[in-house]
Amino acid sequence: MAVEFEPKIVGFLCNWCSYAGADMAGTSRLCYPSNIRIIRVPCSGRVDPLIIIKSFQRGADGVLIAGCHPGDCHYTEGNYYARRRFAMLAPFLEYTGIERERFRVEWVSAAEGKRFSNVVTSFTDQIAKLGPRQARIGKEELV
Amino acid sequence: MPGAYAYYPGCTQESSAKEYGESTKLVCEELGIELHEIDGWTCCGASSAHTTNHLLSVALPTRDLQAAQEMDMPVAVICAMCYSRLKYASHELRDPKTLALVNEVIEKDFQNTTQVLHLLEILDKERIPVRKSLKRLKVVCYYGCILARPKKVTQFDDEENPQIMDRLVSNLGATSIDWGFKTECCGASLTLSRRDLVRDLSHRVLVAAKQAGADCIVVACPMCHSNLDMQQEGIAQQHGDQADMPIIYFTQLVGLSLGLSTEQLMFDRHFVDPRPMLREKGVI
Amino acid sequence: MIEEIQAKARELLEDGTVSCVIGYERASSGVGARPCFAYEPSDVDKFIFDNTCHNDLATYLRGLKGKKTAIVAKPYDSRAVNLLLNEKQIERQDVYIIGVVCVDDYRHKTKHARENASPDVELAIPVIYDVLIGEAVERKSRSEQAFSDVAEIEAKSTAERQEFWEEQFSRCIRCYACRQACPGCYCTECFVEQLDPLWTGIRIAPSENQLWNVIRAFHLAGRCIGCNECERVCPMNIPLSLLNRKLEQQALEMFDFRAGMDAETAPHFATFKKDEHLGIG
Amino acid sequence: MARIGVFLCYCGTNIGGVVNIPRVAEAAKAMPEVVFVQDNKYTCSEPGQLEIRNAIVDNSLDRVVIGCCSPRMHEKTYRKAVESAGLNPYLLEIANLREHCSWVHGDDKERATSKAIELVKMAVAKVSRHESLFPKEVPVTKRALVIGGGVAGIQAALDIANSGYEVVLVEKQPTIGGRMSQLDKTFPTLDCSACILTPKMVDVAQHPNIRLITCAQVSKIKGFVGNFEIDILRRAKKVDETICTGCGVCMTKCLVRTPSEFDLGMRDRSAIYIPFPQAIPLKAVIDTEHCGHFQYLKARQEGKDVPDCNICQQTCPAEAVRYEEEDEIITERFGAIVVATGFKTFDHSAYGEFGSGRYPDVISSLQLERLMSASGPTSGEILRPSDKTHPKTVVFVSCVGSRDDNKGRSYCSKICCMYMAKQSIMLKEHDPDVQSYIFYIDIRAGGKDFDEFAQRAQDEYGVLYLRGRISKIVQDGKKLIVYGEDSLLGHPVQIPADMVVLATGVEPNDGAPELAQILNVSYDTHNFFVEAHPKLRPVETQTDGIFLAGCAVGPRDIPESVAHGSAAAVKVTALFSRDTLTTDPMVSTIDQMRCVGCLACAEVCPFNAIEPQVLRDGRVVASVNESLCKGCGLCVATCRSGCANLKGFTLQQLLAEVNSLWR
Amino acid sequence: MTTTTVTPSVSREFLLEVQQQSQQNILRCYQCGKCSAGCPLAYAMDLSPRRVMRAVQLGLADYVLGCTSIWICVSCETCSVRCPREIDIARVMESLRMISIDKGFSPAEKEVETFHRVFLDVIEKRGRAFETELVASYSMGGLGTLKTSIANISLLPGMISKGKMALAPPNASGVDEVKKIFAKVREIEQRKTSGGSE
Repeated sequence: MAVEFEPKIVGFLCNWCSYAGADMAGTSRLCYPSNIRIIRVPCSGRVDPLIIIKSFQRGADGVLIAGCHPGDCHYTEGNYYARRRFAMLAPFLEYTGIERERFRVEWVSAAEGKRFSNVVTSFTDQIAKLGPRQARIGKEELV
Repeated sequence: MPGAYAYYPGCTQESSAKEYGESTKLVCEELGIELHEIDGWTCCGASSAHTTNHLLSVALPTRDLQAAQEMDMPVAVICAMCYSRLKYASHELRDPKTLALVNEVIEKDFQNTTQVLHLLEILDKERIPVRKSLKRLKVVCYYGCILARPKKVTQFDDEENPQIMDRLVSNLGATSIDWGFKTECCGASLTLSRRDLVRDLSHRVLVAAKQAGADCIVVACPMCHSNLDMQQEGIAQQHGDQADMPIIYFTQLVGLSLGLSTEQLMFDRHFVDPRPMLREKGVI
Repeated sequence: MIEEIQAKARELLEDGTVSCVIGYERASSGVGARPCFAYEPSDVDKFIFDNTCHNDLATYLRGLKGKKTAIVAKPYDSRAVNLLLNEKQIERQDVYIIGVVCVDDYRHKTKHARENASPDVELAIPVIYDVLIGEAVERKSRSEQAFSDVAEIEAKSTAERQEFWEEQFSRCIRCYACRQACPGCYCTECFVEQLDPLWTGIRIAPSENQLWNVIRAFHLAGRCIGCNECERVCPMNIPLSLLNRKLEQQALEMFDFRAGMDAETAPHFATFKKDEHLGIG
Repeated sequence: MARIGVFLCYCGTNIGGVVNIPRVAEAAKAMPEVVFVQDNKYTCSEPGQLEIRNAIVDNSLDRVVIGCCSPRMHEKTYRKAVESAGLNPYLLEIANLREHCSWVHGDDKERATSKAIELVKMAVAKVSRHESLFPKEVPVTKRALVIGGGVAGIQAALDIANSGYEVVLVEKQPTIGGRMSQLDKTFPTLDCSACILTPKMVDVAQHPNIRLITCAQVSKIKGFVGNFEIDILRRAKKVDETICTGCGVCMTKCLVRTPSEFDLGMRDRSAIYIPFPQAIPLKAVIDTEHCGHFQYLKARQEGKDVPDCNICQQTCPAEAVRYEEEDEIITERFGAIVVATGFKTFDHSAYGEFGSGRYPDVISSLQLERLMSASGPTSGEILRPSDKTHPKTVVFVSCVGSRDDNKGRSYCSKICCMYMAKQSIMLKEHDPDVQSYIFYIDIRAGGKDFDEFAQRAQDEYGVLYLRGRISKIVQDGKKLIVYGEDSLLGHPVQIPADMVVLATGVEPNDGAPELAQILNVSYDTHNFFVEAHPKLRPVETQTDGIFLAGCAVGPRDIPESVAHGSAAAVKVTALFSRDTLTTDPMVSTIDQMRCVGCLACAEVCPFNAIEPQVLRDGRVVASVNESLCKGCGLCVATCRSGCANLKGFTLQQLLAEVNSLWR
Repeated sequence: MTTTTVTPSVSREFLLEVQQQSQQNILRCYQCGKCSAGCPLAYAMDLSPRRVMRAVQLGLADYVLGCTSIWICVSCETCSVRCPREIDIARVMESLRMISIDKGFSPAEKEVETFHRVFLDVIEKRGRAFETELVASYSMGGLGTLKTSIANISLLPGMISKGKMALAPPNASGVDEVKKIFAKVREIEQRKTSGGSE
C-alpha cells in the first residue's frame, strides 16, 4: 500500500439507538479511529439504497448502517424493513464490484457504547486492509 | 457510692474460682463496698436446671433472691451464670401466675422487688483510686455469652458490643483493645461432656485475643475462666498451637491497681501463670 | 393461433367488452413486429403473432387506464399485468387478458449467447388470463441450469467484476431505452432526471452510468418480471438482465418471492418477518 | 444564497482540549454560504445563547450551525435560542464535536481536528438545505372511549366523567365489574370486594357523562389522537335493554341449564340470564348458543325438527324479549382511548401432573373465591366440589402458570402470593379446623402491609408455608396426595389433602392481541400491551391518544389497577384540557404531482399514516396524515420516485451531507 | 430418609406442645437462617438451628427430638438475641431437651444429658455444686463414656494441686429448702402429667 491510506467511511446512525450509542461511546471516552463520518437519521429504515450507492460512487471506502436491535425499533418496525432492504443490497453491491467487506449493517443500542467503538474499530481496520477502492472517480472530473 | 449489698458468691467461689471470690472480697473492702454474704445461699441451678426443668430453673434462684429480700439489699453477683439465672428468674416472675406458682414451690412470699447487680455494674459507678497504673498492659475484655445476653432480661449492657468492662480497665490505666470476640461462646457447660467442642470454641477466642495483640484476657465469668485457662494445655494438644494467654478476672486487675499483692490475688492458682507477663509489663 | 386471437379480439370489440385491443402488427420495415392498438373490429385484421412479437404489451396498459382494454399477453406480459395490478396501476375489471401459450418466449430474446441462461422454471403459459389461446404444453424444469449466467459473473474476482461492469457501463449512452421498454419503469419522473436532489450528473461518465444502471436495477428488485425487454432494446448490447436476474435470484433464495406470479402477494420489500436473520446485522 | 452562521463551542476543555477550535473556525469561514463564525467557551450557557441570538440579529443570519455536544443533549435549547432571534427554530443544525469527536479521538488531536472540520462542513451543507418548519394545530374531540369495565376501566371512566367530559365505556361481557366482582374479600384489609366495588358500578350506571355499552367490543379504528373514529360492535342481547326491568322471571322460567361463566362452572345458569345479582346493567341477555329458541331455529335450517321454545318471551312481564334483534355497529368519534381489557386466570388443565382438571377437588383460586363468596354457588359455605363436604386439609400451590417457561409463562403474576395468604386466612375464619398448607417458591409480598399480612397467616392462622414447587397430585380415595419437597428441610414431603387450590396466574384477556392490532399498539410475547416507556411513560402507548390501564399491561393488584386507571384518566383529561394539539413538524410529505400511487409507502408505514387520496383529475396518490406520522422515514426509503420526503431529514439534506465529504 | 407425610393432626400436636413449653410462636420463624449463621456450635450439630425450627413447624417430632443439636446447644443465646422474628430459639432448644426426656428419647448426646443430671443430683444433695464430687461421680461413676472420663480425670491432679478442687463438700444451710423445692417441683410435674392442668 502507498503512503498511509486513510479510508473514508460514511455511517448512517438511527437517532434513537445507534446515534445515542455513539454518544455513549463518547461519554465513556472510548477511543476509536476517526475515519467515520456520522450522518444522523431518524431510523435505519429511512436509509435508502440510493444514498448508499451514491456514497460509494462519490468514493466512500465503506458504508456503515447502524440501527436499533430488531424488536427495539423506536418506530416498532423500521429496522425490520431495513434488514430486508440491506440483505438484498449487500450481495448486489458485491456483484457489481464493491467488496462485501465495505458495506456493514450493525445493531447498536443506546447503551452499547463499547460495542459501537468496537464495530467502528474493526470496520475501519478491515477496510484499511482492503485498501482504497479502484474507484473510477479518480479518473473523472466530478460535478 | 460505696453501698451495702447482699452478696451471692456462687458455688465456684468455693473451689475452682476461689481467686475470683477472694479478689472480689479484697477489692470491695478497699473500696468500702459492703458485701453481706446471703446466709445459706444455694445453687442457682446453672444451665442444668433450665435445661431440664423450667420451673426448677426459676425456683432455685428465687430461693436466693427471697433470702436477699429479707436482707432488704440489692443482690451483688460476680458469676456470670448465677447473674444470668437470677436475672432470668426475676424476669420470669414479672408474670403474677409464675410468681404465685414459684412462691408455692419455695413456700415463701417473694415480692420480686429485689434488684440484682453484677459487680461490674457496681464498680462502674465507683471512682477507683488507682495506686498502681497498669498503663503498659494491653488487654481484651471477654464478657462471654450470658453476661450481656439477652438484654431484655439482664438489662446489663449492649448485647453485641458491651463496654462496661472496657471502661473499667481503662480507668485502671490499662489499654483495652477492641476485638470481635467479646461475647462469643467458650463452650460453657460442655466442659466435662464435650470437651472437644469447648476446646474448639475456646481456641477461637484465644487466637482472636492473640491476633488482637492482647497480653491477657480479662474475664468476669468463672466458667469462661476455667475453659480458657485450664483447657489451654488441651487446646494446644487439639489444635497444635500454644496460646500461653493469661486469663485474669477483672477483680484481680482492680486488685493490682489498688496495689494488692499477687499472693493476695492468688495468681498462683492459674494454669497459665500471669505473673511473668505482669512482671514484664512492670505491673508487679 | 392468430385466427383465434383475431376472433377473440373482434368479438370483444364488437360486443363492447373493451374499447381497445392491444396486439401486434407487422412493422413498416416489413420485418419484426410492433404494437398495434385496435379500436375497430376491422383493425384486428392487421394482427399478427409470431416469435418476432417481442414488446411487453403490458407496458401500454397504464396509458389506457380507465378504458376497458384487452391485451394479447405472452407469459411474461401476463406477469407484468400482475405486477401492475399489485402496484395498483391498473384495475382488474378494466383489463381483458388474452393469454397466449408461448413455447419460445424468453430465450429467443437474449441476444447474448446465454443458451443455458433461464429462470428455474420456464414459463410457457400465462399466469393470469381471461381466455387462453394455444395448446397448454408442459415445459420441463431447467432448474439445474438456473442462473448459471449469474453464477458466471459471481465466479469472477471483485476486481474482474469491476472491470467487467466498468467495460459494460462505459458503453451506456444513457438513452434510457431500457427504461421505456420496461413495464415496471413507470415513474412520472425518473430519479435519473431529477435535478433536486441531483443524484446523477447528466453527463456520460462510467461512474454515473453505473449509478444509473445499478439503481435502476435495484428499483426493480422484487418487481422485475423477467421479460428481458430492457436487454433486447439496449442499442449498446449491455447484458442488463444480468443485474435483474441476480436480484431475482436473491429474492427467490432469501424470501422465496418471484414478482408478478400473482397480483396479491406482497413484494419482499413491503413486508418482513420478525425472526429472520438474512446474514446481516 | 443562504447566510449561515457557525458557532463553535469549546465546552470548557471538553472539545477545546482536543479539537483545535481556531483552525476549525478558519476552515469554516471558507465554507460555502458561511458568513459568520464565532467560538465560545460555553455556547449552552446563558451568555453563550445570547451571543448566538445577537449574532443572528446583527449579521441577519438565516441558518445556524453549532459545533458542540450531541444534538440529543442541547438541540432543544439551541432551537429556543435561534427562535428568540426571530429565526425559525428548525433552521439549525448541530455538528457533534464532543461525543462523536473530541471525546473519542482524544488520542489524536490532529485527526480529531480535521474530522471536526468535516463534521462542520457536513452540517453547513445540510443546513443550507433546511427549510422553516411549522408545527400543525389539530382540533380535539373531547370524548373518551374506555375499553373494559373492570375496576381499572371503571375508575378511568369515572375520573374522566367527573372532570366533565363524555365517556363511552365498552364492556365485552353483559355486565361491568370485571374480575373484582368475582372476588370475595380483598387483601390485606379483608374488606368485602363486592361491598366496595358495587357502589362504583352504580356510579357508572348513573353518571350523566357516562354511556355504558355492554356485550360490545371495538371492531375498527380510524383517525388519530384527538380525532379517532371508532366502530363498536354491539352483539345482540335479544332483550330490549330499555324495557327489561331485571325482575328475573325469565330466568326462573327458562328450561335450559348451562354452566355459569361468572361462577366458573360451579353453578348453572339459565340461557336467558343476568350474570349476578349486582350486575350493571341489571338486564337479562340471551345466550343464543344454548337458548332453546335459537337451537330450534338452527335445527330448522339444517332441516331437523326440534320443538321450539319461547317461554321467556311469553312470560316476560315487561315483554322485553326480542328474538329478532341483530348485532349492530355503532360508529362514534373520540379524542382519546383508554384500554383496560384486564386479565383472565391461567387454565390449569395445561398441568397434567396436577390432574389437568380431572380431579374435582383440585380447583383454581378464582373458583375458591366463588366458593367463599356469600353470593356464590354455595352461599359462602366452603364445600368441596366432589362430595360437598367441608375440606379440613387444604393445600395451595403457587405459580401455576407463572414463572414456568415450560408453560410459556416466564413472568410472576404478582398477586398470587397475597391472595393465597388471604384465602388461607379466610378458610380458617370460615372453619377453625381447617389446616392450610402453601407450597411457594418465594413469598412475594412487596406492598403496604403485605408482608405483615402474609406473616399473620402463618403466626396467627397457623398456615404452614412449604418452600417448593409440588410435583404431582394423585387422587387416593377421598384424599388428594400432594407430592412436594420442603426445600428448607431438604426433604421430600407428601400431604394427604381434602382439597387443592391452584394459584393460577394472570394472563391477558382473550382478544387482547386482536384489539392491539386493531388499535395498532404493540403487545409483548405474552400478549400484554406494551407501555411507551416501562418507567417513565407507563400509561401511554406508542400511539398518541391511546392509554393503558390495569392488568392489560401486566399483573397488578386492585389498588394498582385503580391508580393506573386514574393515571390514564389524567392523561386523557390533560389531553382534553386543550382545544387543539400541536404536531411535530418533522413528518413525511408526498410530492403528489409526481406520485404514481403505487402506495408502497402506505404498505410499509408502521403508523398507517399514509392513505390513498383521489385528486380532482381522478389520479390516486398517497397522502400523509401528519397527525399520525411519527417521522420514521420508511416511506422515503421505499418510494422509488422520490416523491416521499421527510422534513428535517430530506433526500436533499442527506445527499448534501454525503456530497460535502468530497468537496 | 423416607418421604415425610405431613398431616395436620400430628404436626399440630407436637408444634403446640413445643409452643406451650417454650412460650414461643414457632410459626413466626421465616427461616432466614440467622440463628444457624451465628450459632458457635452449629458446625457440630446434625440439624442446624434453622432446620430444627423448620422441623418443629412441620411437627416432625421424631426427626427433631432425636437430633444432637438440642444437646449441643449451650444456651449462649446468640440466636435468641439476633432473631429478627424475636423468637427465643435457645428457649425452644431447652424445651426440646425437656420434651425429649419426657418422651423417653435416648439423648443423641448421652454425656451432655448425663452431666446435667449428675449436676442436679449434686445440688439436690448438697444445695450447692460440689465440683469435686461432680467430676468424680460423672467420670468415675461410669456415667460418661470412657474417653471423656479419662480426659476429665487427667485434669484432676492439676486442679487439686492448684487448689481448684475443694476437698470438703460445701455446707449450705439452705440445702433442706433446696431438697423441698426439688420435691415440690416433681409433685407439680406429676399433677400436670396426670391430667389436671395448673
